[in-house]
Amino acid sequence: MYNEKVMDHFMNPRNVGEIENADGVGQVGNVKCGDIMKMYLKIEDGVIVDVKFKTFGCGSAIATSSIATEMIKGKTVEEAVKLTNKAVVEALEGLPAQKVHCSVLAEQAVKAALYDYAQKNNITIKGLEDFKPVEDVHEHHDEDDEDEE
Amino acid sequence: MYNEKVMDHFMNPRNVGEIENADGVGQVGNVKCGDIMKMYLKIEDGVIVDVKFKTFGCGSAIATSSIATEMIKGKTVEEAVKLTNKAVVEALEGLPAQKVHCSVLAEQAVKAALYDYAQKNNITIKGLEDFKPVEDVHEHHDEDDEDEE
Amino acid sequence: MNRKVYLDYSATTPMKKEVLEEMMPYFSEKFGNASSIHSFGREAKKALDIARDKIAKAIGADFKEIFFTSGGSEADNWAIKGVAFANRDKGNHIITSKIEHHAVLHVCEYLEKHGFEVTYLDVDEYGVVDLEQLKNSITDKTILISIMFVNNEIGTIQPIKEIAKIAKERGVYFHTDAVQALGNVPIDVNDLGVDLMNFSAHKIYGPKGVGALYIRKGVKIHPHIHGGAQERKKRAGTENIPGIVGFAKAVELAVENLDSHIEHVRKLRDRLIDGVLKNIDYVRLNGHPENRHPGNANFCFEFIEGESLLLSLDMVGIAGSSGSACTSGSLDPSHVLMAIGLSHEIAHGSLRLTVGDFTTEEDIDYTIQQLVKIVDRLRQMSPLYEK
Amino acid sequence: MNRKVYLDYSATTPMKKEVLEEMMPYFSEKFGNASSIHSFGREAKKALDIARDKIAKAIGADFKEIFFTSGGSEADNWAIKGVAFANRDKGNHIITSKIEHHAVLHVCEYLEKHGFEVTYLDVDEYGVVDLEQLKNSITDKTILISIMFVNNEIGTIQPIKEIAKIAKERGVYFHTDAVQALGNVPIDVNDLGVDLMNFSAHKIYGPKGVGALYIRKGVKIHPHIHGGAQERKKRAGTENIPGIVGFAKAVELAVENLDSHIEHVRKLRDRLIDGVLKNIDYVRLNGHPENRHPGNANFCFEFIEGESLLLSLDMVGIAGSSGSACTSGSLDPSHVLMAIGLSHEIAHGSLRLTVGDFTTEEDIDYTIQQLVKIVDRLRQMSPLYEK
Ligand SMILES: Cc1ncc(COP(=O)(O)O)c(C=O)c1O
Ligand SMILES: Cc1ncc(COP(=O)(O)O)c(C=O)c1O
Ligand code: FES
Ligand code: FES
Repeated sequence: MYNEKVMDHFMNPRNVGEIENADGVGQVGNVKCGDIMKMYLKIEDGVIVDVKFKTFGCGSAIATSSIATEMIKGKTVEEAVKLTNKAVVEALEGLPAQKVHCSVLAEQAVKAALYDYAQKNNITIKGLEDFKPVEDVHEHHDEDDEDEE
Repeated sequence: MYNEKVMDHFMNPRNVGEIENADGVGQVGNVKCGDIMKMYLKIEDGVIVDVKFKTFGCGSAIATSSIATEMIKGKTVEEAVKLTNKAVVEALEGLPAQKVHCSVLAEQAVKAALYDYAQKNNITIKGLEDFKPVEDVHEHHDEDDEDEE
Repeated sequence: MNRKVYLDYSATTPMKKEVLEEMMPYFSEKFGNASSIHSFGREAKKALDIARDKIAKAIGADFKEIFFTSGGSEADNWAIKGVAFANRDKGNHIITSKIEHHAVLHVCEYLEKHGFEVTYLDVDEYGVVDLEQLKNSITDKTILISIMFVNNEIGTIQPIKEIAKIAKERGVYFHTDAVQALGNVPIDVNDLGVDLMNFSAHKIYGPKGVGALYIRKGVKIHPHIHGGAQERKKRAGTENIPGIVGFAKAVELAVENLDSHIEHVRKLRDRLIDGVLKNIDYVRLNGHPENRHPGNANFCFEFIEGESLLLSLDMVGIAGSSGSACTSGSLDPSHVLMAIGLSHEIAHGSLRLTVGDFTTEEDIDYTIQQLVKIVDRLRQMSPLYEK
Repeated sequence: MNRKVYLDYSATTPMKKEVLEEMMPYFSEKFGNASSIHSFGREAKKALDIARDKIAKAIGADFKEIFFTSGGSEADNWAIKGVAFANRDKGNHIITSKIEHHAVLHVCEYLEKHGFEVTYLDVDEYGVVDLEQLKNSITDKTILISIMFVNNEIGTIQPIKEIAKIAKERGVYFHTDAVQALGNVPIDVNDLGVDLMNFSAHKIYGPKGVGALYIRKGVKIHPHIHGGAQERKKRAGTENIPGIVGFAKAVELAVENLDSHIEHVRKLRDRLIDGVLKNIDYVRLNGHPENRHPGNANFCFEFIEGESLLLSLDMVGIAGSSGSACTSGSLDPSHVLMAIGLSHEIAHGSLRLTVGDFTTEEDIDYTIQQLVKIVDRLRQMSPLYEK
């Protein structure tokens, strides 16, 4: 179901944990849907010097959180905000079709944390002007549903 | 499907053939249904001294004709007219449910031949006063048909 | 009597050794449920995917267009009921032929009781459907045409490509029952242009209880069994992995060996037909003289009745059939033989002998020799026969 | 990591050696079509009759009341659609429960789109249906009650006998899905008083792709697959003889060994439950404390999510399930856990471990030990967990 890279990030997730007094904290997803991702950023001079996450969710949610932290660590805020779920999926060398949405959660978590950082520091980050995390990223139906009866 | 006795009468039918100048000839069944039984009787002093048959039909039709000839040979006309399909089935030690009607054909063939004898000799045989052979003995539906839809 | 000659390959076939070998690991070792996410489940899912892919490739279809069923009959039911009910808003008219398998005909009769109208096309003396009648039967209420590829009794092959063309021109779905075609004629769903096509594994040396329905992408059809998400939510039920794996292997073998199989059975079948026609009087070969299933021979022997013929053959170890296996419960003569215009009395004397991969020349010669004797014996007993 | 521990016996089971042995002759030697009248066919028919008889006897039914299908899902579909449409003139109301298998629920939803009304009964915190609500739901339009015998997720056993009594008093047909019950609880159709009951072979160490529907004599039901005359004209299709023979053997073994099986799995299952509850915090056992499937354990681990738990278990060779196998394609939490009143977040952390005949004590101890580690690890990662 998942490829080796995904399983590696799932079994050995990078950057799990919390950052005390983080400069930006973002949480997305909701318990009802069975996934919550929480992202902590330490930002110095516009550069993400540290990042940690905690995730309640499926294997893909954990793997995408893990790789997303790796992808933004050391990057500038401007670079990090450009992280797309597509890039996350590519970095993981693919996800099953019904699990692609989990990568959206990771993208959203990063953005939410950056937005929190922007709010706290009273700045605006290009691309995050009117950020609002999506509540439920799941498509609760699949491709074939429409022709079911 | 058929028991040994039936198979024996089917494979080695007794009294197959025709009787020239028979005293009574009866034919029942019809080609449409796939069975015709023709029975020839030689009767002397009210006793069936010889009997032959020809049958176009299923295995059970052939076996019942065969055993029916055995059962009436040497019998008086009065005894022969009492031959029932039930007796034929019993003599054969049973027939599959959907094949019981074939024995009716055998009974009818005997009766038809006796009736012909009576007609030719201007006599009436008790039990055959208003004989009329059934045209089609098959039930073309089975027990479960009614609750099909 | 010890000799056994099986000449009923159109009723069912023995499973090939290679098929069983392919299935064996999936009974007790790789036994997982293909819907489970653990390693046992993934192993099963992988086998399922590979099987589906093999079958898709074998008929030129896409992986997603193959749906597994429990056999040919279920697939016929699904194709016809599924399309009928899903397209009820577009019309209520279905066209089929008089010589379809009962799994098609009885579904059509069922639909007639549920507001559908069905046209049963005539066939000519060889069992070929009348394309003009087909064209003239299509109305703006017609939603489905269902015509079988190869007839199971008389072996006649229908002009599927032409029918598909007519259906397409008129915007009508076209289903063909290819249960007897698979492994006996080349099949490519795109070349043929069909929308739905069904198969059964046990007719091609595969396992009983497995079949498939090809559904062209975009065809509007209702799911058949509601429940779990199997078969893209269209046909619920834990997948029969060993059966499906065996089916795929059987299809693979059938496609790989198509030419040699056809050559083998046709040669023996022709030897049988020649031998019978040469040595027995008052016999008729039913079905198309050329355009027919390579292993199928269907005769009518005048003056005798089918069951007694079959029984007699069985007594000398020869397994044949009168019409299709499924109708042997019935006492009516074959609807196919009636449709090609035979009289009742002749139709009653029918015998189908179907040759397969394990048939030998000796089997054929033995059969001819026995048939000559048996037919004569039964005719001697028949009140209809006058020498 | 080489150790493999299969704890998903409710999803499917490996076939037992004895079952395969029983099936083997029917693949390539005794391969006839049971509808054929020749010796090959009669041999198949005989095997079919014996199998039907064994299964009938095992549940106290009559030979003629057993109908073979391709599995549990097909039988559920047939039972419910077949009775619904055949009794449409008497009423259009069906009663079922909120915790049925999808093969029942999705059929009911389908029927709702076709003019039927369905009442979905609530269950209590243990998953037991509310008999008062059942009684109050019956109207003069009610034609069918369908309540499962043993739940596939949480293992709860329903008061089938009482439900049957209520149904009978009110003149309503009663169907029970006994797929998880067969082989795990004693079953006698007359003692229970049910009208329809269905089974699946692959849940009891038999082959996949075979099941049966018990239909009490006199029950009005439509045929399910139209076509040949098989299964008393109610379910067409060449019979899967090897599968059916294997199914019968599996049933025979299940009934013969019922007590020892129950004892074996219950002991191990209880060891598992005890171990988990003793060694892990914030865990909940779902389902009825006593009245449950002897091999079923269903837990909710707070603060973690089911799929990551399953994956982690899989990485150490342990096969479990979150809810039923068929729903693993879906991302919604189990409808059964929602019905017993769990909140979404707790329902998401569910794990079903089902013990079977081949499970050992070592398997259980290994599983407990691994679970402790995995749950801790996932909780350390969870934003919801505060030590
Ligand atoms: C309670 C219940 N009903 C029905 C089914 C469906 O059975 P099958 O997989 O044989 O279609 C299952 C198992 O999947 C089940 O657990
Ligand atoms: C043309 C045709 N269609 C359908 C079927 C039914 O297939 P199955 O026996 O697999 O249900 C058969 C064989 O019985 C057949 O010959
Ligand atoms: S994040 Fe919801 S399923 Fe993966
Ligand atoms: S006489 Fe008609 S079937 Fe036997």
